[in-house]
Formats: sequence, structure tokens, C-alpha cells
Amino acid sequence: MTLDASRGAQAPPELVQLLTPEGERVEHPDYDIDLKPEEVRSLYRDLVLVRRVDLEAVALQRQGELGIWASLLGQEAAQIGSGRALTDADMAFPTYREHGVAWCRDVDPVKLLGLFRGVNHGGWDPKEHNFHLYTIVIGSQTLHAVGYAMGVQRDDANAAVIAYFGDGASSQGDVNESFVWASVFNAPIVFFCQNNQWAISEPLEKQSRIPLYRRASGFGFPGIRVDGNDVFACLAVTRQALKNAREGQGPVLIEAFTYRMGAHTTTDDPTRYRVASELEAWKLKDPIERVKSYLFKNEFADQAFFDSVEGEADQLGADLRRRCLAMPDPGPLAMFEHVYSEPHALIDEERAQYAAYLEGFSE
Amino acid sequence: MTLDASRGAQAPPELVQLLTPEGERVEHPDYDIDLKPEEVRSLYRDLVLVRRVDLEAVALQRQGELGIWASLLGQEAAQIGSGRALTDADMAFPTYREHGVAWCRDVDPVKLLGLFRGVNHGGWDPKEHNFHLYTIVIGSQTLHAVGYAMGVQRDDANAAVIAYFGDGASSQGDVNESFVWASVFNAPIVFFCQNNQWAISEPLEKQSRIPLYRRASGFGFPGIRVDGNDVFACLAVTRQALKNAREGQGPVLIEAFTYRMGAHTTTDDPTRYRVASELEAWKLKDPIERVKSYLFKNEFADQAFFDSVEGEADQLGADLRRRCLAMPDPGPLAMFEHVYSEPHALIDEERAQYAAYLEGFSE
Amino acid sequence: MTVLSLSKALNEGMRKAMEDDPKVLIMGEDVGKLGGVFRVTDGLQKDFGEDRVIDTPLAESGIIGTAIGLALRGYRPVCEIQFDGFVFPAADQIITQLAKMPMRSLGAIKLPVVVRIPCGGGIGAVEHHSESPEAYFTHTAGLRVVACSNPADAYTMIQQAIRSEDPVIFFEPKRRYWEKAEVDTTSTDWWLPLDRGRPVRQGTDITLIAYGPMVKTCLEAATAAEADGRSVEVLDLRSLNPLDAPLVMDSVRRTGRAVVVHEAPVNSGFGAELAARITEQCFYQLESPVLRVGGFSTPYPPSKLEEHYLPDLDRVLEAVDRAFGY
Amino acid sequence: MTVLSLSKALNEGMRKAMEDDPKVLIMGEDVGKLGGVFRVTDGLQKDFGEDRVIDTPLAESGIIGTAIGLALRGYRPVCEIQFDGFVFPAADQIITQLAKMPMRSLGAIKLPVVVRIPCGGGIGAVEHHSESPEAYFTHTAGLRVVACSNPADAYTMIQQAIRSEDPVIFFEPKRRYWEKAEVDTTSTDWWLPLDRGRPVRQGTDITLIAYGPMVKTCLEAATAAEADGRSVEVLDLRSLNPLDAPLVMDSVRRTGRAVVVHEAPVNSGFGAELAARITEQCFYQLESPVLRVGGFSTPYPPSKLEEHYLPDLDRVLEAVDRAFGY
Ligand SMILES: Cc1ncc(C[n+]2csc(CCOP(=O)(O)OP(=O)(O)O)c2C)c(N)n1
Ligand SMILES: Cc1ncc(C[n+]2csc(CCOP(=O)(O)OP(=O)(O)O)c2C)c(N)n1
Ligand SMILES: [Mg+2]
Ligand SMILES: [Mg+2]
Repeated sequence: MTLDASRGAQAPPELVQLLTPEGERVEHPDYDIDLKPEEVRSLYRDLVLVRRVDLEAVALQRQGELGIWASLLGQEAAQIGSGRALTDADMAFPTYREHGVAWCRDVDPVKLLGLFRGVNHGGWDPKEHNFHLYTIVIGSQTLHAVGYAMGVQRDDANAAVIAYFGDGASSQGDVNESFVWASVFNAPIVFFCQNNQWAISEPLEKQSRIPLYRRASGFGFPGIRVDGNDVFACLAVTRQALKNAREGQGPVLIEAFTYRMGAHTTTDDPTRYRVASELEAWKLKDPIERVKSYLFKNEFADQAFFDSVEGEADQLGADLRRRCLAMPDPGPLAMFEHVYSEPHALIDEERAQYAAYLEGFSE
Repeated sequence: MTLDASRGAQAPPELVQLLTPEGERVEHPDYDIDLKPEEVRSLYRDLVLVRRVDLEAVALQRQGELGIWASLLGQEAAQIGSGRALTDADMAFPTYREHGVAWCRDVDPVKLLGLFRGVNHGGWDPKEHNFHLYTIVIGSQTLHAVGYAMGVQRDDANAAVIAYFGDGASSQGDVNESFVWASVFNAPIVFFCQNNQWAISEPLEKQSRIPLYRRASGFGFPGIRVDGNDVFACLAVTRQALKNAREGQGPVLIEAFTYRMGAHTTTDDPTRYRVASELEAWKLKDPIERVKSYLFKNEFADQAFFDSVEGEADQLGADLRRRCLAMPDPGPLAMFEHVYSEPHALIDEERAQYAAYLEGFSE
Repeated sequence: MTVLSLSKALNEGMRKAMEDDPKVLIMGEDVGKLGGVFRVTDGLQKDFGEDRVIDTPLAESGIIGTAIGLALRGYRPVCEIQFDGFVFPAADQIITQLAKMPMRSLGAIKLPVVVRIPCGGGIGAVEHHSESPEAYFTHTAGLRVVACSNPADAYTMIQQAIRSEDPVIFFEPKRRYWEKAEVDTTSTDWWLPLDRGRPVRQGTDITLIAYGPMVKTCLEAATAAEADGRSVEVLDLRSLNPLDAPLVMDSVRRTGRAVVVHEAPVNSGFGAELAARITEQCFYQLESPVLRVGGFSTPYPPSKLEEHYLPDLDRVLEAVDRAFGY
Repeated sequence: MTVLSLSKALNEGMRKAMEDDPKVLIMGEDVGKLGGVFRVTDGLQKDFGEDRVIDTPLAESGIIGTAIGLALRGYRPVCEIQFDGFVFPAADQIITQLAKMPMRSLGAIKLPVVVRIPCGGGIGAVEHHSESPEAYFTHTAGLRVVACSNPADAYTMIQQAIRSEDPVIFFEPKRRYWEKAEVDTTSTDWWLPLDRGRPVRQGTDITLIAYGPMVKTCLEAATAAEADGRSVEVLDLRSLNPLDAPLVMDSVRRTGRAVVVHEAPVNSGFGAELAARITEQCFYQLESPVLRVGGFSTPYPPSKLEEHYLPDLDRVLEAVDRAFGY
């Protein structure tokens, strides 16, 4: 057990880890996973590619192409591990930072940029990907997820739901109400809390004085803490929890113990509130490096493989950039669309008036 | 252990009981209380008197003198036990049913009637009694209580706060947020949940699938279940929790396991949703009978004492009725008062206009 | 034709909607065995089961939040908020999620959720049980806001609200729950679209504009005003968002005078929107400013004072008089 | 005289209030070390300690609810809501508790709580970060609602809000945070009462009425209109509840025309109240209906469209032209 909060917190003995920061496979009494080399390579590829998507987005923001960006740096394993645990029929409800989960749900990365570029509030069809839109109001989506799971129950479908939220979100009334609902209705849902130690400038201590996974016990369902930088453990634990949910065993809370390596968003300056040594300590626990070590040590991948993934990432980044720049701006009248699904007299009137107003300028 | 949920729930082994329904004193490893006979007689007197206040209020409602009444019948021990545990410096935040706690805080019972008679929204000065106004919006007061406790901390005062709420309220976001706050700030507060098994027509199972006292563990502070019909246990457990809070040990959740013997309010018809046998089972656990038995068996009181308390109750009831009927209706312009504490142009304008309008009629 | 009380008409309307579409669900506090504190959902759980008539935990944000999730899964939840004053814990889910999610999704998501709110005063209740929070929702783009005033509308409008692909905030005048009228439950020919208002009394001198509980009050005032020789038109808006503007403007252009009546506080109330819009569109026809009668800029008072707070026949007539004073 | 940005002026005002009264507390998300996402509370925790500048758990209902409790204990909490769109989880505590508790107590309780809300758009932000929710609060009796538009007002008004015995919803125009002006921090002689508005430009032909971020826009429009030979008066309301009615009515009676400008949606917005009230009180003097310029009846759009959504100089001028068309 090498992972700790690095702020003097005790190394949590409860943390499920299957791959150490050094790339060693370790055993866990309750969780295991049998991954073929090509599966591990595929996980590695995902981790690298989503990190590249993220880096490129940060760069695009720096250059003024995006208004803001919420980086997932450091949280790739939590997101790819949990995201890959989902079946097609499962439904995911993200926050605004789940670019890695979006990747697993086959959402074209360029579609993630729309929100941050300011061309839309959400650019994909949730039903097409079983991946809901990003939700910015902290915690709201957890209730949507539980409601959706109650629908799954009523449909008697072989599916589960996963709700993502952060450590900060755990304080919101909505998140706790979602725990009540999930427990009372025994809904097929996995709550996946990425405890990245920070809610903007506030450390975990401002949200809870005990480990977050223990919140679940107060509502009568299991909570598990997993090494959020260990993609094997995240995959194994989430897969099990989803399976249990599908089989009618009700909700589970997974706390993925991880770290936000970057700023909260590109407008944030973390040097104002956290010490550099903390970041350094967490760098040693990088979610990608350990998979690389593992692949390397076990000779499951050679340099050519790593190079090829790197090449793919380069292409992906370049492609994303190109397509971001090519994104069309919405026309002014777009803001009147989709406010209602059925005709609405006031919207129609305002649209017509504004169109006429704009006409006035073009004359 | 004889007390159970009587809906087939397991007899909770965790329940603290010091006085059985049969009036036998029992031991508890963690809690004890040493009560002199006159103290027990005084508790008995309180129990009887608040029950009488309640009965009289129900009667007043039946006769149209109150718009509605929320009866405490069955919850006397939980309220007198916890209420008597408070010191003068402690502050209590009630729901709308804590007539017994109000009694312990020296609030004149007639003042409780104002709200239910419709002459005001709250008729006493909370500061005078360290007893906040009744709060109708479920759960809101728990946050006020925590904020108040944070103030107590800042004042470095030797005081604690108690927040009352019901089993139904435990589902509200606010109540759970109050747990977060209390825990994070280690506030000197006791959460006193009267689990009377019902939230209007909804049984506890609609709010939680585990005993409510266990909610606290999810937030990192202790939870205790006490026999809510046992005034000794309620007093002992609350006193200890308040003491701990005053000494800086932070929050505690007490679940008083009790039963709403009457309707939710006088407008409710519980026969629509609960079976008579449940009520019968709980009648055997009456909070007053057991104290009477105890006093009697131990010869701590004789029939003359019981008669005198009865006589006092009769007087109290008659007096309450008389003073209720004598309560003056507010004048129409009263509604403009106290909306703001400082002069407010719009209120002044509306008051003047409405006064003129009323003048018009009298002409 | 059946004679139904307003609450029973709602009940029958929901029953019909549930029979027609298995995706329709009822959810809320005490809506099951108890049938709601006003018995509006009486008997529905017995007939449709606990999976379709759901007694929820006591948390309004949870009710709306999970209803959104159920709608995302293809259900059509009808949520009951037990009393007007208890809608505020759900404000965030209604305002930032329910109202905005369809637009957020560029149309990929529809949220056919109905939020039923028994509203208004006049029943002698304690604090928070007599409020009229419609203006909070008319100001929130993405919601439809409607209010029924009589059994026939209750019966049709609840069904239309449930069928609507948009979220609908549905106000029910609780003090009219027990009023009865004939309702034709056999045909839909007579149904008015959900976004249309209705003239409930013809007149030529002044227009009274109301919705929900105040429609009846305005009708009474109109009758009383007739004695003074004034011909009063009364409109029942039914839909507040969108507003049936043609109905309102046509009437006011004819009469030249208007009084808006609602129970909610006048200050920043929905009457302000009506007054502003009417004045803009009927400026040259108005003989007097649009006057407003409503609650005062105070919290809803204790019930002994509600007769003073609530607009009644006299206050409406006084405003009518004032309008003719210009 | 010191030159201060609007955000720095708020910061200095709060610092002054904290120095003057040890009961003043600051609470909110990230208000401590970070100094708030807009740095409005920068340095205050360092100087006044963690007990007086409290980084709270991430829950807005909790912020307002505990602030109420602190106020009951004699403190004067100043709460920061991080962005306008995140005030709704606190709606219940604000509307049913903060606003109503003093009246509920028959005056035994005063709640000197300030709720600071950075508001409005124009900064290219994502959803929920650009809203103008003032109308939800102006409709809520028991609250005072104010909005500052410039550094001098920011400096004085925040201090007055903190000193007020009533709860105050305090709107800060976030896109003006960085605008600088001279502020006299040495004397209080020039301070205007918190419930008074201010004419910021004299004119004779039409009155533009604004508050917060739109004051500057209106001043620019007034200057532009001058080129067309129109003498435009501009009022900065500062206080929305209560309204400085004499200021508004005197001006409109003189000019005979008025346009209200705000960023919030026009529909059921605060402009409706102004239009209705002005029309009622200045009916005979009005040459044209009070017109309203504001956001559309849509959720706040993605930022690439906000220039279309937000009232700007052109849209204000177009309304001025329309007013003269009557
Ligand atoms: C209701 C609400 N309040 C405040 C915010 C502003 N805000 C955005 S992100 C954030 C911190 C979230 O922290 P956490 O839940 O830990 O997620 P993380 O950003 O670390 O992934 C805050 C306060 C918001 N988006 N919604
Ligand atoms: C926010 C809110 N929602 C709904 C109600 C209506 N209501 C009043 S009491 C009650 C049940 C409360 O149950 P519980 O918390 O168990 O307290 P009890 O009445 O049993 O003492 C409900 C739903 C309310 N007062 N406030
Ligand atoms: Mg975090
Ligand atoms: Mg209960």
C-alpha cells in the first residue's frame, strides 16, 4: 500500500489496489481481474489518448479557441477504468470533467469542446451514447441518474447506471438525497466519486472528516475506496458494482482516490492554495506510467507499441485542433431553438422580432 | 428488550433503554442515570401536563378554535427527556411538534397556539427562552441550528445546540447538509430525530432502509438509538450528548425510537394508511404509564400525588382553553409589521393605501 | 356529462392519462395509500400499483431530480408538490435542470414532466400552505406554466399537460378543489389547446384578467359591477407561459381598461408582466393604466388575516372603480 | 481619493466592515485562501482568520441556512454565492427562511445577512455563469435587493448592506469587476442611503432605467443618442426592493418616455414591475409605453451568442427610437 493523501492523511488501509505505482500487480482479497496483454495495451492506449485530448484542449484554451477547459489530468485511470466497465446498455451521468468516460462511450472528442468553446451547452445526443450531457450545477446529475435507474428497474432491463461526481459534490443536498432514493428504491446505480482531493481551492477536509466512501454506510449500502490512479482496480471494482446493480443488489458508492494534477479549470491558479510538493508526490503515482511499467516489465508491449500509441495521440491531437477551429459558430437565431419541444408563441414572437431587428442592420 | 417497530422490524439491539414499558429499571453498559424520587415525580408531572396541553389543543381544534394542531401524543418522553437535558444556555431548534420541549423551555403553552389558531406565525421570543420558533418547512431548522452552534463556538460559550427533526425529514437535502457542516466544523450540536415511524402516511421504509441513527456514521460522528418512550433513557442519552458537545467533542445524532399515537395533524386520517394493531402494540409502550408504574412499584409516589398532578392538568387545560378563546385577533394592518426591521418605502406605501381602503368602508 | 369536483376531475384526468399511456407515473409525498393530502391521487396506487404511483422520500429536490431521470428513460412523471410553499427545495432542479436541459441538449432531450402544485390561500392554513409562486416559474424560460380554475379545465388540462413534450408547472387552486361542475368525459371535441385562454364572461367596458382561484372571484365581481351598470369582461388565462396574447389584447383593445387579479404579491408578480405587455401592445386604446390587485409585499399572513391579504370582490371592484377614475 | 476596481472596492468595503464590527463574517466556497474565484475576498482570511472568513462545504443551501443560524446568534454573515446560476439550491433557505423569519418572529428576530451574487453575462462563460436572477428575489417579500454598478457604490453599498438589519441580496456586475474609478474612502458624507437610486445623466426627452451592469451600457447609449439630438436621462436604480419610486416617477413625468434595460429575460422580469408601476403612476404624462430591453425568453445561450442575447447599445437605441415612434 503506497498511496496516501500526501497531506499527512493516513494511508487508507481500505483502498483497493491491483497495480502499484511501480507497475507491480498485487492481490486483493475481494477484487481481482484477469486481463490479457492486449486488453492492457488497449487500456494503456485509452489512457494515453484521453490525456492527449485533454492536453490539446488545454492548449486550445490557452490560444483562445476555448473559453475554459476542465482538465482530467491525473484522473485518467478512474475514468477509463470505470468507463470501460460499462456495457452498451448501461447509462452514465457525468460532471463536466469526464472526458475519459466520454471517450469510452464513443463520444467524438470534438463534441466535448462545444460547451467549452461556447457554441453550445452540450453537443451530443445522450441516447446515442448512453452518456448524458455534462452537468455543471454540482451534484444535480446524481438525482437524474437515480431516476433513470428507477426507470431501468421498471423496464426490467439488464442495465445499470453510473453517476459521476466529485469530492466537493458530496456535500450537496442533491447528492445525499440521491443516496436516500437509491437506497430506498434499491436502484441499480453505481455512484462513482472521483475524490481528486480538491474542490477548486478547498481540500477534502472542508467536505468531510472521514473518507468519503464511508458516506454510503450511513444510507445502508456499500462503499468502497479504490486506488483511482490504478486502472485495473477501477475497472475491477466498477465492473463488480455494476454487475451487482444489474442483478438487483442495489447501489454502491465507489470512491476513486485520485488527484487533480492540473488546475481546477484553465482559469484557476492552484499555486494560490496548494503546495508544489503535493503535486510532486502524486506525480509518482501517475496512472499512465504504472501501466507502461507493467506492460514493459512483463514484456507485453515493446517500444514500437508505445511509439505507435504516441503517434496515434499526435494525430488525434492535431485532428482535434483542426476540427475545433473548423467548428461553425451558431447563427444568432439558434438561441431560440429547442427551448421548447412544441411550438411556443412567445419564443416565436421573439424570434421573429429579433430576426427583423437583425434584418434592419443588413439593410 | 421489548420495544420493536411492530411492523415486523427486528427488535433493535442497539436501543438504549433504562426503564421498560412495565416500569422496571434496567441497566445499560454505556448510559445510566441517577434520579431521585422527586426528580422522577417531576418528570412524571411534565409528561402528564404536556399530554394535557396537547389533548386540550386537539379539543380546541375540534371545536374550531384552532385551524389545525400537530399532536405530540406518544412522543412525550422523547421531548421531556431531551428537553430537560438542556441547560439554560443551550439553544433548541424545534419542528412544529415539540410542544413538550417548549414546555421545558418555559414557553407559555398558549403562545404555541397562536400559529395554529392563525393569529401569528410564531408567538414567542426565541431569545427569551433559547427556544427557536417552530419551523414548518421540513428540515430547514437543522441548518439554522448548526449555524447557531458555529456561533457558540466562536463565542467560546459553554453551551450546546439541539436540533429536532422527524424520520421523514432525514431525507431532505438540508438535513444531510447540516450533518456535513456539523461534522466538518465539529459544531457543538445534538441532532435529535424523533423517529415516530411515520411521515404523514409514509412509513419509515420510504425514507431509509437502515435504522436512522446509523446515518451519522456516514458523516463521521456518533449515532445512538434510544427508546423514545423512555424518559429516563432520553434524558440520560441527551444529557451526555450535550455535555460532549459543550466539551468540544462535536455532533451526535440521537434517534429516539417512538411512535406518533395520533394523526399527523388534526386534518389527517391515519386509518387510511395504518392498521389499528400497530397502534395497540405501541399503547403497551406508553411513555407515561411506565413512569407511573415505576413510581408506584417503588412507592416513590402515592395516589394523592397522582391525583394532584391530575388536578393540576385539569386546571392547566381549563386555563389554556380560556386563554385561547381570549386571544385577540390581529388587526388587519399587523400584516405589514416586521416584514422589515428598518423602514421600507413599499411596505409603508401599501400599508397607507390599505388603511385608506379600510377607512373607505367605515365611512 | 358527469358532475365532478375539481380535485376529482384531476384524479379522473390522471387516471385517463395512466390508462392511455403506461409510461405515465405519479410521484410525490403521500400520493399512494393516502391519495395525497387533498386526495387528488386517491385510488390510483390501488389500481396502478406502487411502481406507477410512487410514494417518495420526503425531499422535493429528489422528486423533481428523479422525475427528470425517469423522463430521460422514457417515462412521463407527474410530480405532486404537497403545498405551494414547499416547491422551493426543488427550485434548483426545476430552474437549472428541468427548464434548461432540453435546450442544453439541442433538442435531443425532451422532458415531459408535470409538476402539480396546489396553490393559493383561503383555506385557513398555517404558513407556507397558501402561496402563489407562479411568477418564479413564468420568469424561467423552458417551462410551460398553466393554472386551472374549474373542473372541466382541470380534467382536460392535466391530460394535455401530461401529453405535452415540454415540462409543465401545473397550478391547482386548492380552495376550489371541492367546487363541482359538469364535465364531459366522453369526447375531446370541446377541448381547448393548453396554451389558450378563455373568455369566461363577455363585457364591453373593462377586462378583468385572472387565472386559477381568482377567476371565480372576478366573475363575482363582474356580476356585482353589472349592478353599477358596468359591463365587465372576464378572461381566464389558463396558460401563463406562453400567454394567450391575442385573447388578452383583443379584449383590452375593445374595452380600453384592464385589471389583473392574482393572489401572489403584486410586486414583481405575474400581473406586472401582463400590465407591461398590454400597455405596450394596446397603448393607444388604453383609457386607464392596467391596474393590479393582488397580495401585498409581505409574506403570506397568518390565516386570521388572509381575508385582508387576498383579493376579494371588494378589492376587485375598488380597482375597477379606480380604472374608471382615469 | 483612491482608484479602485469594482472588485477591489467591494474587498475594501468588506475589510472596513470587518474592522468596524467583529461580528461580521465572510462565508462561501473558496472565499478563503483563494479569495473567491473573482478575488473579491482576497486577503481577508489571511488578515481576519479562518473563524471569520469561512471556506464552507460545497452546498449553497447550507451556506444560507448556517448563515441564518449565525445571525440568530448575533453574527452578521456575508455569504458569497460563487455564480448567479448557483443560487438556486439556496432558494428555499432564502425564500422561506431568510426572507420570512423576521416577520414570523413578530420582530423578535432580525437577520442581518448579506448574500453577495456576482451576476450577469458578457464574460464568455459556460452555462449558469452569466445569469441575472434578481426578479426571483424582488418578488420575495422580506428581502432587500440591491445592485451596484460602479466602484464607489460597491464600496459604500456593501458596507450599508452589512449594516442593514434586514437580509440583503447584493448583486455585483461581474463583467464590471475590473473597471476602475476614484473612490473617497476617507469620508462618508457623500454616501447615499442604500434604498435610494441615482440619476447618472440628466436629460429631458426620455429616461433610461438600469441597474448593475446595464448602467454603463445605458450611459453609452445616451451619449450615442445625443448625436441624434436626443437628450437622454439615465437612472441607476441601485435598489430594486424597495424601489426609489420618487426618483423614477419624477424623471419619467418630466421626460414622458422610459425604457427599462436589464440582462435578465424580459418576460416576468423586474422591468415588468417598473413598467407597470410607472404606467400606473405616470399615466397622463407618458407619451409612449414603457419599453423593455432585456434577455430573451430562452435560457442564457452559449457564449458565442451572448452578444445577441445581452442588451447592447444598439438594442437600447432601437428601443429609444421605438419609444419616439409613438
Ligand atoms: C451548485 C454549484 N455551486 C458551485 C459551483 C462552482 N463550482 C464549479 S466546480 C466546483 C468544485 C467542484 O469540486 P468537486 O465536486 O470536487 O469536483 P472537481 O472539480 O474536483 O472534479 C465549484 C464550487 C457549481 N458549479 N455548482
Ligand atoms: C419541505 C416540506 N415538504 C413537505 C412538507 C409537508 N409535510 C409536513 S409534515 C410532513 C411529514 C413530516 O414527517 P416527519 O419528518 O417524520 O415528522 P413528523 O410529522 O412525523 O413529526 C410533510 C411531508 C413540509 N412541511 N415541508
Ligand atoms: Mg474534487
Ligand atoms: Mg415522523
